[in-house]
Amino acid sequence: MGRQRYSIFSLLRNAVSHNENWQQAWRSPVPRKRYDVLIVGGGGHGLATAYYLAKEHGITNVAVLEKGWIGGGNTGRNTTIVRSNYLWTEAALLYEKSLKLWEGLSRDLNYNVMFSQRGVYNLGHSLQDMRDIERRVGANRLDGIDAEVITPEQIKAAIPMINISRRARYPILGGSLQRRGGIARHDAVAWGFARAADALGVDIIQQCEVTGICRDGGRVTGVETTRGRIEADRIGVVVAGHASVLAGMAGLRLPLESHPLQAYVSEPLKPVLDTVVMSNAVHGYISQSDKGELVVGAGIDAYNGYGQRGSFHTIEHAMQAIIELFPAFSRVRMLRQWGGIVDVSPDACPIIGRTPVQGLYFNCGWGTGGFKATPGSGWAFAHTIARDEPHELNAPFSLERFTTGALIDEHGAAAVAH
Amino acid sequence: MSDGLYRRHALASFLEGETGNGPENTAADLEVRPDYGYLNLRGEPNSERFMQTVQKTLEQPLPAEAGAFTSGQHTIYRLGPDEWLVASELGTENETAGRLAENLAGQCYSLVDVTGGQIMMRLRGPRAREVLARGCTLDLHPRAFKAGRCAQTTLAKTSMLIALADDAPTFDIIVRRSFAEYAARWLRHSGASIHSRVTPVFTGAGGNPVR
Amino acid sequence: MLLINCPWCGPRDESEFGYGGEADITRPADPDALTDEEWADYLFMRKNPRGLHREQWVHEHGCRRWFVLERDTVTYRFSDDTT
Amino acid sequence: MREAGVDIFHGCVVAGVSGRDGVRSVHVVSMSAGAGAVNGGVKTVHCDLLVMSGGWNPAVHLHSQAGGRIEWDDARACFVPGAVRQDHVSVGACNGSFSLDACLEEGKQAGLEAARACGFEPVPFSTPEAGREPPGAERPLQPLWSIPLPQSPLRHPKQFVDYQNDTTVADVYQAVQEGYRNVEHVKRYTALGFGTDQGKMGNINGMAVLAECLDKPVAEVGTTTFRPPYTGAGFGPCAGAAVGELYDPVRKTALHHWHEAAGAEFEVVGQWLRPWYYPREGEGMHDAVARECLAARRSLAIMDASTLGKIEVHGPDAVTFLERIYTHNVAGMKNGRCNYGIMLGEDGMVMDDGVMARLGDRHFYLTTTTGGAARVMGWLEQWLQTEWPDLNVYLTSVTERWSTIVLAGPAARKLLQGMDTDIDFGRKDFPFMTVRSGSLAGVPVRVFRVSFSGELAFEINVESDLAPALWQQFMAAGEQYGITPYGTETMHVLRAEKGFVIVGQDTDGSVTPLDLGMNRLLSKDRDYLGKRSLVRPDCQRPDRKQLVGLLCEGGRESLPEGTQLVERPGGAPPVPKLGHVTSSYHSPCLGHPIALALVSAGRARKGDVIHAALRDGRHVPIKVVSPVFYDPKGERQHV
Repeated sequence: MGRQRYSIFSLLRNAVSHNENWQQAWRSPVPRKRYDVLIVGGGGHGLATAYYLAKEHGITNVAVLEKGWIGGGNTGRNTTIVRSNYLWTEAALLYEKSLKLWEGLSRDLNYNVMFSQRGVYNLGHSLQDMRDIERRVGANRLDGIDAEVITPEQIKAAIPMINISRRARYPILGGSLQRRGGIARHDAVAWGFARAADALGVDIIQQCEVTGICRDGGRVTGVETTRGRIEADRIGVVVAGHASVLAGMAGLRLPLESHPLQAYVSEPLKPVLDTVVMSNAVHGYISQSDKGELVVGAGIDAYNGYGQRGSFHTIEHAMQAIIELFPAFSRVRMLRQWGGIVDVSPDACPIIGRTPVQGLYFNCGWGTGGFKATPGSGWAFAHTIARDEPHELNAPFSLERFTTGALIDEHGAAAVAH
Repeated sequence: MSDGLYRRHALASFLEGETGNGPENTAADLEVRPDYGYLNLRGEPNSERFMQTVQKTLEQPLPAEAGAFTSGQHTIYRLGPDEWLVASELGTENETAGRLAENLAGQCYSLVDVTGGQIMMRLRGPRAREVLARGCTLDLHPRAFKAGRCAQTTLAKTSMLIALADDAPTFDIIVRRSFAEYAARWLRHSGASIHSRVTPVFTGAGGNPVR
Repeated sequence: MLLINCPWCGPRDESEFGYGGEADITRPADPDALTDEEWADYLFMRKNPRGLHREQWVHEHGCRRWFVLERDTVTYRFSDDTT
Repeated sequence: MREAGVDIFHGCVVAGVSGRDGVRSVHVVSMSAGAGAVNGGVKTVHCDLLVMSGGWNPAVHLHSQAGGRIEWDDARACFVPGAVRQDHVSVGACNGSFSLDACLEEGKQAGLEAARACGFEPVPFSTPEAGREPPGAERPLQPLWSIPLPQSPLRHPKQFVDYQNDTTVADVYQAVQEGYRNVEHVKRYTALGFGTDQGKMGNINGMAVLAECLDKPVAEVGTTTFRPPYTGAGFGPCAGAAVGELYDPVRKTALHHWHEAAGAEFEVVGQWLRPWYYPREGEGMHDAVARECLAARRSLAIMDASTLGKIEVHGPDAVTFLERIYTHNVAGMKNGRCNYGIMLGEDGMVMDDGVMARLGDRHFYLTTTTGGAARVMGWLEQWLQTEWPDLNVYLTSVTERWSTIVLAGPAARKLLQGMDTDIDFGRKDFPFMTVRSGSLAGVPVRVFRVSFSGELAFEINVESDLAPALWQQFMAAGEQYGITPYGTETMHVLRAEKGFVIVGQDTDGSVTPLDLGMNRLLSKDRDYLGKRSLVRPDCQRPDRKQLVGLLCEGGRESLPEGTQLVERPGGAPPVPKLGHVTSSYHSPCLGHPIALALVSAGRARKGDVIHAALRDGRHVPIKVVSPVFYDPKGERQHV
């Protein structure tokens, strides 16, 4: 049966037939005994990896194993911000690859991921913030990434509700703007990749938890799951917060700590904020979803945690920060609040590459910034698995960097003594 | 001190902005206390020699338990297992420190004069607990925090040493000097939010923080 | 919100504490004798378990003492008998 | 009601509504008791309002958010609390107990248990008489998730499930048909339960409809997550008082009122407000800073440096301890000696810097950066307590106890010698990089002869309450030398002229002491924190970014701080970057702009011309030079 394409015509056709003829977006197959490649983790990154394995490398005998339902981890729990304005060239090029993929993603997948390039503002509140912004914007432009330094007045003109008073506790001294940045619909990203991968022959297997990684000598041979043993010579693990747990199954330790990261949304409002605003100094991120909800990202809780919840004072701080930036939002009500688990590496950059176990690949450590990287991460990870060597885009993100000291320190560059 | 030299309280500017001597019938009064001399003392609590020497020199027992203080010529707060804060009348701390140093010679200890590094406020009145509880993470219930107890804890976004002097209740609050204005402002705000005017009043010599 | 039992001050609100990560990581006695891999292991590699975790806390806004507690990283419950 | 003229249709349901702009009529059909199918018999009732009433559902939200399990109860046709994870109990309606006497009894028992758990012995009491209902008085609800019409659900007239997001029974069926079968997928695909009621009206119905569609028991379909809060919570109340001036403490020095009165502009540095510069009538920042700089270089200037972190270290093992933290030779320091010190993270990167003074055999005094004060104190305590508890050392923060007044300029010594003091400020008795204690203008002080400006300078520590008085004495006594207060901007210019770094501005957490050219500060014959990391391959690369000075070729252009540096103009992106400008100022005393930068293999490039890539697309040629622009031999600070 040919794959149904989504279009205005299919919408009309199906409307006439009472929507009774829509096909499943993806199948729910029984897992086979053996695959060429197993992807552990059915989030955006895992599904994207499977899709690009099939599309770019012709490897279609692939299964994605998801312990719950696809997109149910960090893919469905983030604040959906997409940008590529990172300081270090290594990071910037990886995220820029991702942004370029975002720009054609809905068409490529034939699935509307609602990518909206409404711009991302990063605010500066101190002279050092402004030096850092100048440095980052300059680097971005040399890397071929759109970036601008803007004044408080320009910020006010673009975002009328923001408070640029010089008398604020941490007044806004300026900012950077990446116009190509924006937001996307997180669930649709998982579903779109799932549907497109499925169409290319990938098996998406939900409710299938990996409980062990089988090895023979220094090689992987398969996994044990709640649905039985599945064999493969190549296994890509991309399980966001749980990377250390999976690594433990293969006898490895990773330079990661898993922490709760929280977010919340308000009740839906009329359109008041048509861009994304981020502030590191007062620590809050905010945008308005297409449903009208204000989507707010809070800080990371300090302690290790797998509980998908954090402490309320973290939410309080984010509320305070948002009210500092947007006093009018003081009267808005929070409707839902949740937490995800992020695995944070020492340099706040991901780890994408081989491991000491042959045929076992890890893609993890995205910390708080994984969503924006979804297509690029999958693209690079697929390359790494298909060729058994990293693409030049993700070569700097190997595990070896922690031994040589060649960290890509987005952390260090952002917060140090003054 | 030569002519023209004066002390200036950390809250002097803040108090200049305050009017009057405070309202009547308040549910909680806030007094800005005059400065004390403060000594930070560290030493081995299991050393009887150390404990004896200090108590003899100060002519006062050191608080034996965690979170306690003793009153006398000095007020001695126990800050941690091996740390005490000794508050004395301003101007006497030098002499006290000198005596301690002399008597403790040869022992392992640390004595640091931290006068000027913090200020004391006194919050007193039937609703004082409420005023504090809005920003203090400590359990202030009378069952959990009794007269004679002290604790290092937080007040909104700053730290404080809080001591409950009596059941009025009277809370003595010691905050670092650069956070004093924030703390006083916060207490005033907290008082207002329970319809109580918490107006900082200076009770030092002549009601004047600038001497 | 965690209620953390400071061995000196007693149970206090989480916001009074600082978190120090995995406990029992001993600094190598002779770092110069280590290979780069061994040094990286000490510097960066962590157990990060899903379950019981021995971890360091400091009562930052209290007595400033460091101590070790065991906590379940899923339920966030502290084991009772750790010090 | 019948007598009042109200029609009652037993065993009937509404199967449809007609009307264009509003309700005009409803279609009533009869249904058998099992609710399996409608029996037909349509009756049309004309009306303009349709009101619905559903059953009660236990509010299991809090139970669920506390980690408790939720179980489906077939008899009551609702989800009820199951096993708990934390110490909580559900009673009354939220436990699925809808009768008054059950509510009272459960409440009483739970209250008694809670009291006992808190250490109280409750006094016996009786609950009010609820008037026991006869058994079976309230029959369980007969659930009706959707009207079982004969045609396929996708062809039904609209049956709304979520009344806020207009999700219908057909939407749920269509979601399943398209493969969105998990309850969370259905929720997210149809927007079921995303309204402001948080699904309180429609979620259970929606899940039951999904169960019907999947032909599974409701229990197996399960619920979506109950996300807090139970009902909308205002941002404002959550933020509390911490907005505006109470958002974050504003820390002010003991001299703040003086700076304000002097018309200073302030810079936000962490929580602190520091004087940035002191404009006089008609002066802009540039003019004010030029005037302040020249005063320090030519005569006398005064600055409030009280925000520096200050730590006292006491104990017999102080030297051992500090040698493990700092990189320089601590043991070799004589009493009364000061040293510039840096500390590294275990990753070898520069973490903080400051002055270390030895006040006695077992007694040291440290300063930290303004922003690093708390972090450094915490860092020292952590190592002391967790790794080296055997060391006998005590640390005490004295940041707030001491205010620090800097007197800088050729006239500094003359000023101090002219005041009432027992300290010998003479060149011989009080050499550079030493400390003296004594009395000055009648108050006890500690004076450090260190210099962050490159001039003859004294840093006077005085008890904070006395700082305003001493400052005013200096101002009065310094009038004859044209004493000039200066702020952080001038401090930055003066130190940049000397090539002194600011940790956090000229470093960013990825810079080693080798990168800064501080090799001479690194002890070779002992270990210290971070030392091992410095010999990792990446830290030994010859092309690492190193601290250098930059001069604009012939131009008078001041480069914006943060500007990226490249080999030559042009090239396709990504253009290789050599580094960036970390500090950039117009130097009033040299008469031209100067800059500090981190440049790849910078020390080997001295004399080379590279280019600054400005944001407007221009490339400015610049020469790589030594980072020390002024008085390279350091003669002025030694006078």
